[in-house]
Amino acid sequence: MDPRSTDNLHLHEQFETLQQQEYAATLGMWAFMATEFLLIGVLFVAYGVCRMRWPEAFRRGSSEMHYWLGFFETAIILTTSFLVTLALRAAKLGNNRQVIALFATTVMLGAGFLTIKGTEWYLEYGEGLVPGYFTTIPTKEAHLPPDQQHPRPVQERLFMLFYYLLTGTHAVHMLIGMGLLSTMMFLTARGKFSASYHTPIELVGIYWHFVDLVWIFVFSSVYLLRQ
Amino acid sequence: MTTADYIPDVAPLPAAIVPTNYLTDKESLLSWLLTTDHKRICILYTFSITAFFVFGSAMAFMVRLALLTPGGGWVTAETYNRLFTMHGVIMVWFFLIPSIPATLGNFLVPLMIGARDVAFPKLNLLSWYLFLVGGVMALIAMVSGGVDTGWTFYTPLSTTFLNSAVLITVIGIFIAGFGTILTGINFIVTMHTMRCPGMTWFRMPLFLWAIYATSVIQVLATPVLAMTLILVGVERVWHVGIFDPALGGDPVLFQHFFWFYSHPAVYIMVLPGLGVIPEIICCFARKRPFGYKAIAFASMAIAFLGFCVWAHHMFVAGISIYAGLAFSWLSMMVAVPSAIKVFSYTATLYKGSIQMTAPMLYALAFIGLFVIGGLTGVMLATLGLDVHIHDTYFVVAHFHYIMVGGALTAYLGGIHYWWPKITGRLYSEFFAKLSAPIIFIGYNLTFFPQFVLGYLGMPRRYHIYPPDFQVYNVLSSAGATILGIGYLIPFCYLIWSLKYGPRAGDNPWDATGLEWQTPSPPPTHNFKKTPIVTEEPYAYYNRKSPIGPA
Amino acid sequence: MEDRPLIPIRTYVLVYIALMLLLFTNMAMAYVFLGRHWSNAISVGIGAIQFLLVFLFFMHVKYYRYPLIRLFACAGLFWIALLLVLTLSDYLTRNNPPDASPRGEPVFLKH
Amino acid sequence: MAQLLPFSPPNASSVADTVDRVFAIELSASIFVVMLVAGLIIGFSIKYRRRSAEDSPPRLGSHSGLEAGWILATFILFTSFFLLGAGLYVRLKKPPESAEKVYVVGKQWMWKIQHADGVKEINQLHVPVGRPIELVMTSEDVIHDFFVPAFRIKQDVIPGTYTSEWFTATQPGVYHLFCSQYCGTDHATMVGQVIVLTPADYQAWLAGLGTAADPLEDGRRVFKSYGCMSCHGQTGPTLAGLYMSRVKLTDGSTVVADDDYLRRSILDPNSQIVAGYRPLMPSFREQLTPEQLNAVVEYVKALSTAKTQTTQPSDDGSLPHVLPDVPPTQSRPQASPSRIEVEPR
Repeated sequence: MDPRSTDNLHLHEQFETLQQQEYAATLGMWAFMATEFLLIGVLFVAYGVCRMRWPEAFRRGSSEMHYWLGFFETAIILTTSFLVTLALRAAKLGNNRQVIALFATTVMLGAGFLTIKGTEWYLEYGEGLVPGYFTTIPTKEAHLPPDQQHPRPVQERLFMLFYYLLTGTHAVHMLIGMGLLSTMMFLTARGKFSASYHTPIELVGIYWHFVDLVWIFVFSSVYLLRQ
Repeated sequence: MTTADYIPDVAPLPAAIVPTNYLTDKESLLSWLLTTDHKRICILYTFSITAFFVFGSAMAFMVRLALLTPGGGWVTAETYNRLFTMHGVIMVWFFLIPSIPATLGNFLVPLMIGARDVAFPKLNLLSWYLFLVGGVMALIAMVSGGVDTGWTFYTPLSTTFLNSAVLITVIGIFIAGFGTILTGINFIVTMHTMRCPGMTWFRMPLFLWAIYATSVIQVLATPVLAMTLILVGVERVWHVGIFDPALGGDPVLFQHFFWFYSHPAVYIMVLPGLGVIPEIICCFARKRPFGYKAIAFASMAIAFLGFCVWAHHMFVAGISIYAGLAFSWLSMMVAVPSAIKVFSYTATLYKGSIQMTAPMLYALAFIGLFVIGGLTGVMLATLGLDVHIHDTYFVVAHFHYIMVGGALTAYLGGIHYWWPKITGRLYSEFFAKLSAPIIFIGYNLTFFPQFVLGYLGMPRRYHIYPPDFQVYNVLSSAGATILGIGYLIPFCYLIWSLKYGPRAGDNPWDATGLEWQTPSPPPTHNFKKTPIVTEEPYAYYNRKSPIGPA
Repeated sequence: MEDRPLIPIRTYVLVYIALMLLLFTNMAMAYVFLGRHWSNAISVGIGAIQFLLVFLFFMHVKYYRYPLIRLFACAGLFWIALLLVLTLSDYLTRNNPPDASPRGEPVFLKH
Repeated sequence: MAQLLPFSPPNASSVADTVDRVFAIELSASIFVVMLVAGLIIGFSIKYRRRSAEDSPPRLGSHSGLEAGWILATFILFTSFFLLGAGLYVRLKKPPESAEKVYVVGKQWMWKIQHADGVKEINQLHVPVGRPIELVMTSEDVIHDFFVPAFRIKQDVIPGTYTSEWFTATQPGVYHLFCSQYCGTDHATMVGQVIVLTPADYQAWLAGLGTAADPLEDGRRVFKSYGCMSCHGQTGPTLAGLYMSRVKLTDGSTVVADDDYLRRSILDPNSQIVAGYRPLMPSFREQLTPEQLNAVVEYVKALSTAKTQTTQPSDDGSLPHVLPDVPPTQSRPQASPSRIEVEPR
């Protein structure tokens, strides 16, 4: 009996069995994760090399971070990672309602994370920390005549550039993650997944955990290296 | 040379009842543009990279014309810089990197492992569209002012001191990079999960080992290029300084990241070529490859060691002595697997029954030229010598020997070898055997004088040069014209064979390998019944040696 | 879904608590002055432990039945390490004169 | 024939012969391997050409002895190539102590060269035969590359940092100077000449330059215009006898006040503050061009080696014009005696 006919409609025509398709999907996702790790990894290597070249200026940059806001963000993102893991377990057991609930809270917490991130960026803009076009004069000296202002040294602007690159890339990946979670919620609500077939949920879970991993290193290497 | 007219095993079927195949299944334009059939995606890729190859070689020819005279009056400095930059960008990212993996690889990987299609067919189509969007953006950049940073985009030149269309090119290559990543992921997962029963790893053809190693490099190197080019884009737009020394950055850091991608990228270009050659040699020498396991593991060794050698591009760029010593030795070590491959291919010919068809001519030419390219690479990796010959025409000659003598010759050999399977037609052996020597002579006349130019000290990317280098430049430009004509001939008779070529049977060369067990051109689902593999690869010992279209 | 078994909730909760505790200690470290190199090492170390916890338990890399998936998972990390180590092999052993614009602390291999 | 079709640039420096020998060894080994492989291919193709359809080649697979043999052979061959090149590279990267410093500044599409004794040249470098010359190079804009094929030397010139290369010319003559790192539109016009003269011609050339311009004139002008003496004359750390002395910094470490120390204190004074002084000195990074910086460094070196009994610097912040004892071609001021007591180790 040709195995293809008995399997349900989820089996794509180029695979023999559902198990082979699921194994291929997981392998493919992890290969893609390797490229994502490398994509963000290059930023961390550049940050590490530049920090090694200018330790003093980068320390001054780190000490200007709002690390309490960072703390709340990290707490939120660790919680969302926990919730997504529970959702994956629920999907494996097949109770879709729990999956939808957990994904919904994750998306809301993610939105919370991004609002805190937005306030942080706004505060830094106010303090004149944004490199490039914007003024690099600390706010407390903004009213002084030009010759008494001394703008931030070039290396601190480089630190702020890395800060914006890392947090900006992370924010973009978080938005993509939240988009994927919402589509998964929508598809689960439509009853597309069951205990025997929920590979897309697995893959979205892997992606969200990747976003969480990136933030862990951003927080501990950019915010907390203050001494 | 009497060309025995070829008597196909089975008389050509009347056109009426020819079984439908992947070309004649659905013929609407939309069926081609939205296809998820790996064979059709191969055809799409073949047309697009041939177009880019024509673009790239036109620019190369203009560069050679400009170098005929020391005064370089034919083009101004700006045009010359834009010409060699676009020649580099187009040839590297839009011809050589996709040339064998995306065309022959796409067509043959599922066929050789007995699968119906690649693991992610939709992603396969997406990778072609990403490649196309990237290519179009590069052409837009060329039209809107061109890029004159060299294909290496060295900073701070590319970020602060040039106002050419660098940003569009950078984004174009970024997008095309993701196309390469998707192809890489596709092949890795396909080869791991979709091999037919009996097809163990050591029963796979050596072409698949090479494609697997290439895919590993594609997946693990391209993201680093993507982020590095994004950083260049960020620096151009917001004038911030990771690589700009005036703003605290370090230009050598860019070179580290760029070459971390670009050296493995040159192995993306040559490894598939190293995979095509054993297929052709074993078929036309009717023998098993000498040291199958050695060749297979050499491919993987090249893939890994290729990531540890990049700083041999930077020996004079101000890196420390210790880093220079470390990278020089590692570069020597990456040459050892290539040497193993060359000796194994040569040893395969021993006691064989060699038939000199066109693919065999290209394969043997490949071995000779690849040895010269490899050994000059070892000279460049020698620290003391590199100080003198770095960034001169010696380097230009070295990498053209590997890319044009190696990758392009293997690509032509592969196209000729699998042409009957892809199109179901036989090309004309006479013209094929006529064009191969012309290409070989024109090629050597173009690039061998450049070795001498390099040792004489003529730097790269010069539109005017001191008169005492002129003799070699004129020789090289003469060779370029012969090479240009040489490349036109296959272009003509292959297209001609599409309509007037005799019909090829399932296995015109009587070769082993699953791809020869389906009708050619194969049906859309490759195999009527999933094949079972029982014998080892290249089992030519229990087959006759047909005269075939000698 | 045989490529990894079902894991009890208890494990997940334990890992979550461990992550939060590590976060608090990381924050506390900001107030303890241990000298630059020590405090940097500790905070990045805590980050690495959190990274491993999430990577091994939440992403189930520890529980996958097929070793190939684990290999793919670690490939990306290994390659970043390769890039970092070989790039630093140049920066840490560079001893040409500090550049015109200041380079901060001298490189540790000063001749 | 050699003149009509030269195969290698003239050997004009002490390392040129070694580089050519290494190249000859590797070239001959490569020719041997290429001939071997090509010969085998052609030989096998003729000897084992297909004679009839009935040929059935033997079931040869592999021969591990042969494989191990050529793996080992290539490994040993390539490692010996590595050792050949490594010694030469280290020698190329370590300038001899007695090398005379020449400051080179690469600017988009020209070379500005300044000798230690103040002689300035554009796109030309006059050097005496037989004396080791160390080129201390930086760039004002993009990465260039100082390449003299006849001396077999090449070194990238990177903006924002100093790179150096050295040579000892052995053959008088005029040799090409190229920029071999692509640096923009007129990269090809950034060429020049290195003119190697016998010592007598070199002196004649130096004399022929008209009044030997006071080598420190630039340095003094910049020194005065920025009023360095206003601090270094009274409250700031004194400059007399500073060059090559050991200076104790606020963070307890002690550094030798060599060229790099002087350059760094001018550009980023806060990174190394002399013990017992407050960080008052502003950074001159934006104000000084590389030539001015080199000139000031030379002037401070001349200041610190002037006789200790020089009169108190005049109030306008510049030392009296009379500095007879600094002959223009003095190669390198001797290290002045250590100024502070040796620290207990």
